[in-house]
Amino acid sequence: MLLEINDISKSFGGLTALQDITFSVEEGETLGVMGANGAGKTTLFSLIAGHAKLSRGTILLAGQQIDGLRPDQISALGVARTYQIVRPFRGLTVLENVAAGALYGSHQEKSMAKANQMAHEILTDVGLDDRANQPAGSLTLAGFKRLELAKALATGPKLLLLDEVMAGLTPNEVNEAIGIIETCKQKYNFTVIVIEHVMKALMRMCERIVVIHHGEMIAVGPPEEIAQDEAVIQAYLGAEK
Amino acid sequence: MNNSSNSLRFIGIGAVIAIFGGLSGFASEYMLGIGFTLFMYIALAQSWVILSGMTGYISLGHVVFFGSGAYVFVLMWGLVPVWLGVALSGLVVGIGALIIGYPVLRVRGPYFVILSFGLAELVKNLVLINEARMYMSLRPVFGAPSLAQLYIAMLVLAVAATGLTYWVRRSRFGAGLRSIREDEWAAETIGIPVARLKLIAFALSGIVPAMVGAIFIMRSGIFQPGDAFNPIVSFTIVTMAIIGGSDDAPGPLLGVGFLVILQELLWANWPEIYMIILGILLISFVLFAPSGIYGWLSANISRSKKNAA
Amino acid sequence: MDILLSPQLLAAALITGVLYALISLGLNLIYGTMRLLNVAHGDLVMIGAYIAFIVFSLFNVGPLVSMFGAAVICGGLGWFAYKSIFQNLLSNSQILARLEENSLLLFFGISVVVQNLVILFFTADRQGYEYLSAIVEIGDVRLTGARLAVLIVGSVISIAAVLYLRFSLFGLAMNALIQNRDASAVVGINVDRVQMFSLIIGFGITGLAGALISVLEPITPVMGFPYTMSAFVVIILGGLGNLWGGFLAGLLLGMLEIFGVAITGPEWRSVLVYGIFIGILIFRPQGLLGRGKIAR
Amino acid sequence: MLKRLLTASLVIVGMFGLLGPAHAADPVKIGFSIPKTGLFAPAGPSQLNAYLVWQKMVNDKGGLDIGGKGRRKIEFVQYDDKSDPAQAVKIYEKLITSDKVDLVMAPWGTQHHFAIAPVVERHKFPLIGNTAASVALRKVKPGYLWFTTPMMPDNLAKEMTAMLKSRGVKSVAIMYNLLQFASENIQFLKPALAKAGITVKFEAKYPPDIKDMTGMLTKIKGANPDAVLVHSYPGDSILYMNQAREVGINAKTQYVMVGPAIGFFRGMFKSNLDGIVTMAAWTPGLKNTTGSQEFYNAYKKMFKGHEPDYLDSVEVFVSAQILEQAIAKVGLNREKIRQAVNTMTFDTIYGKIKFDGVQNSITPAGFAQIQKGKIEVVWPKQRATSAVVDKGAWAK
Repeated sequence: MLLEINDISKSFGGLTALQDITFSVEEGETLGVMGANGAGKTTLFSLIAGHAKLSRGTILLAGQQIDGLRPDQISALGVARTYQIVRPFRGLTVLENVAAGALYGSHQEKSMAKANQMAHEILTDVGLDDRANQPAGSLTLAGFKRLELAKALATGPKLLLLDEVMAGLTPNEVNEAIGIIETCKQKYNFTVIVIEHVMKALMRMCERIVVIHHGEMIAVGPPEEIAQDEAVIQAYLGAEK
Repeated sequence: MNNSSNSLRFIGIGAVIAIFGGLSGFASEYMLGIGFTLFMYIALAQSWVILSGMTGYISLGHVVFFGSGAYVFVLMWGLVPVWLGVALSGLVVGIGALIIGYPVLRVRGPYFVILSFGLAELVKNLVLINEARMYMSLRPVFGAPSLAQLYIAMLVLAVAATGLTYWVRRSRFGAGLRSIREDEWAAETIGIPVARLKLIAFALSGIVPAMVGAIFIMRSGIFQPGDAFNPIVSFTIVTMAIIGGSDDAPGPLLGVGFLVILQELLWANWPEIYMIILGILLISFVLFAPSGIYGWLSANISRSKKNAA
Repeated sequence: MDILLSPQLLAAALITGVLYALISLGLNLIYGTMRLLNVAHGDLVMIGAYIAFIVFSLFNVGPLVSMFGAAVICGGLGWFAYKSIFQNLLSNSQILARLEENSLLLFFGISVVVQNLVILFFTADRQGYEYLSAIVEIGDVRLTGARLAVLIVGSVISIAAVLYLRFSLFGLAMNALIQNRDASAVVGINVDRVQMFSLIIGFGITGLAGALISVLEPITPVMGFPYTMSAFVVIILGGLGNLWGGFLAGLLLGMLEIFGVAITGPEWRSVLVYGIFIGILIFRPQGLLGRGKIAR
Repeated sequence: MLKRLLTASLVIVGMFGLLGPAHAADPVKIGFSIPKTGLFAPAGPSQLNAYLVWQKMVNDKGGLDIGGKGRRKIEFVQYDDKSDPAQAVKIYEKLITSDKVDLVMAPWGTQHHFAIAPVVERHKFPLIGNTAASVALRKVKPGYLWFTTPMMPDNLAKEMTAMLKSRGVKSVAIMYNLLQFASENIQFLKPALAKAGITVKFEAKYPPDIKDMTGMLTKIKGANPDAVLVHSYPGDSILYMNQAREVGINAKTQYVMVGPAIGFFRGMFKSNLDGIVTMAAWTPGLKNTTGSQEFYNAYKKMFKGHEPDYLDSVEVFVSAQILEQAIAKVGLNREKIRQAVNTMTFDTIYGKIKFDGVQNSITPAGFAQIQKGKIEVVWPKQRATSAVVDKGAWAK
């Protein structure tokens, strides 16, 4: 078991954002997380990545408890995360952005030359290498999304948390993005948890899906099952459509 | 960049340093004085860049290191050999920075800017109280080394600080710092230990200014808290670094070189209005070269390269 | 420690606090709406003081009248500064990218020019004049007329300004700008106009404060800098862009300073002021009354 | 005002070369630094103005008497030291090595004197100091520097104690600024008071950026001492003057160290200053002095009716008189000037002055009191132009 989420809860002030969530992720699996806006998906990622403190429960990565660690420590253990609202280092070049991931993260690469080499390779994987020396701030939205992915990949993750990397992309770009993620997954051998609003993508990519509604987990299972699940249809699809 | 041009560059830099060093033998006192000021501000601005240029934590209180170094040094004056005293003042202040750095660096943006200023004022007032208790509000420093020696010492610090900035800018450490500047949260996400890196940068950025402060009071011949912790020094450092532009070693060199030489020309020739001219220049800089001299130069060079191609 | 209960001390604390509040108000407006680090802020205090001094020397008219003139002139300087520099500046993306650094440098340059122009025309010699020096007794409290005037005028102006900016339409627009620059343009606020008026009002109030201060200390070209820094301390404590918070922080700082000094001893005055300032920031990095995160 | 504007405009125009400075035939070039900007800028004019008055007075006589062999006019070479001692060092190096001035005069303030001491010594330029006072100055190697000030903290303490004793003062309250000169005074004052059996009922020190003294003054009022001794600088002196009246400090002896001797200060407080004792040892009518009334008149004429600073301007003029008399005796040879300053007795507006080592060995430290709007020297008695009187109730 790569990741075990044991009965975690999170509240901000008096508001409960997540309650009694329990699930686990197998090594090599691609797990989807779905739920309406404000359901608590991003909070879940923040808890795993260490940006927010748990109110209750534990999180284990490969058997090691990681809740309570700092984000950089969790990253060093092999958890990488992308942001729904991209956070590139705008003042650095595209290459520097990605190399920073390789220098820290779980690689902790000490040599600048090797880090740059790794960064070039990953940029080639995501199709951004021709822009390596441009300032990151000059990219398009699709470019930012790819950069976000490249930065996360460069840290050498065992577990990659993808937060709506496809939101705002055209259908063509979505297809490309799925292709890139799948190729990289093969090549670098990591596990994925993906939050996505683009339903089709989720269905295509994931082996299992977790559904969160108002901070509670209401279903977990393969995509086909989830699509048939009464509670999900009622709570989620029903609410949205 | 191939190897031969690299070694050529090193020979060039070595030659420039050697020429500046050699000047101490025969340049006039006045010229050495200008050189001393030039090196002093190069060392200070380079150190400022390590913290503020790299991490974006703009320090408006860098005089705190300068003044503390001077104070530590003057306390040891006559008790330890001069140059050991200079080194020790750097060490003591560096350790002090490590201690206060952690809480201070939790504060960001404009809050940090004013916090850093307040920190310098706080330390100044503590020193002031301490000195007044001992009735030592003014300590003369008699028997300092000659100007030529101080000039060389300052040259060494300027070279060291420039080298440090150059190295940091190209190191893994620097990559971490610059990521922090761009987005501290995202930097932490990719595994950069932000608190630790900021702390190291803070301490590194304080050591050279402390030693500069120690050497400075041998030049001014006197230690007084009000002079040693003068906020104008902080403002001057920031001004020079920003005018230079960039988070790399050439920026401060350009900014300091330009401003120090300009000031010398101005005050000697137009003593009545040189400050006004200087102020107008600062304003014009923001309006016409907002990325600093280095940024302006690189933009123009790349443009002319494009035109040539 | 019955001295702590003395109404005289309370009055002194209020005067100090009101001065802090009044002087920081303009800076807060300018920082809040435009994110400009105005390190020339104190020089407007200085200009206001010189205006009051000149008017008194030439026409024998006191600062309670000339302060309005100082407000108009300094407001005019604000207008001029906006039209000549900031209007273009705030639409230049290259400058906006490094706005904090660039505005610091810019205002530092302005400060140098202004101070040295004043030195050139008036020399750096200290100036001063006698005005409302008689003691006024109110109950157990005895104040010079001038200090009483500072207390009254200062409170009225700063409270009025805070209320106006809280409830008027213009104030709402300004508040929106302070909260979120991009969004306020989208909802149809004339950002350009609001910025211009912020600068005019901010400069004007500060000039007025300078006229009031002219009877309390030597008037010199370099008198402004300490005010710049204490104004920054106040608005940081109150939370940048939070006018009400700034007002309270000014009063609070005045109280802490006067009563703190009465308890610990005057030598600790500055250690206390900066120590408390740093302490609060370390525990509340967004200021005492600051809201969550700083919008940029 | 208009004249000042005009001068300023002329300066600007002159800068651009439309108006060159007039060159007199072969003048004596004398250089110095002045804090025109920075922290001490407000103190600069007291010094610069006295230099300018001296220059005008001498040049109006046809110039400096050069050892009895004719007269040469004075030309000043002056630079702004930005209130920075290191800049002052650079300026004196430039004056001596690059501007090739004939002589140098003093910069402003104690720390600048310390700073430039090695420069003048290295280049063997004699320099008569002024506006510098600290017992530490006596540690400066004798040779090329002399200090004219009578206001050395230990002497002040002695005279202060004597004055208080003569007035039957049994108890005092002391307040002082943390800066050098003020706190150094206390270092010597406290033992002197103890020796004289005067009790210190209250003591407080405060930082230079103090904003309010109400707390201290309330405590002093409660202690009800015979005398209040405030060792302050102009800014904090104003705080005292305002708030002591508010709180109602009514001691018969109130000493405010720096401020009351400066013109602007008297303009701010007028009749409320009556009875305040301050640090000054000169007044135009001082007996057994040389040139006092002439200096006073020339100053007022040159600066539109403004009075000189009775402390700094006077001391500066004294240093200029000493230099002038030494040159009149031996000419411009700097080594001879040095010997002359070491051995001669000078006639100044302070009276006779002779140096013992680096310090003025004749003029005693003294105090003045504002009496009916005029500054009268009241201590020591043998120099007094008037007797010390009790400070009455505050005027308003």
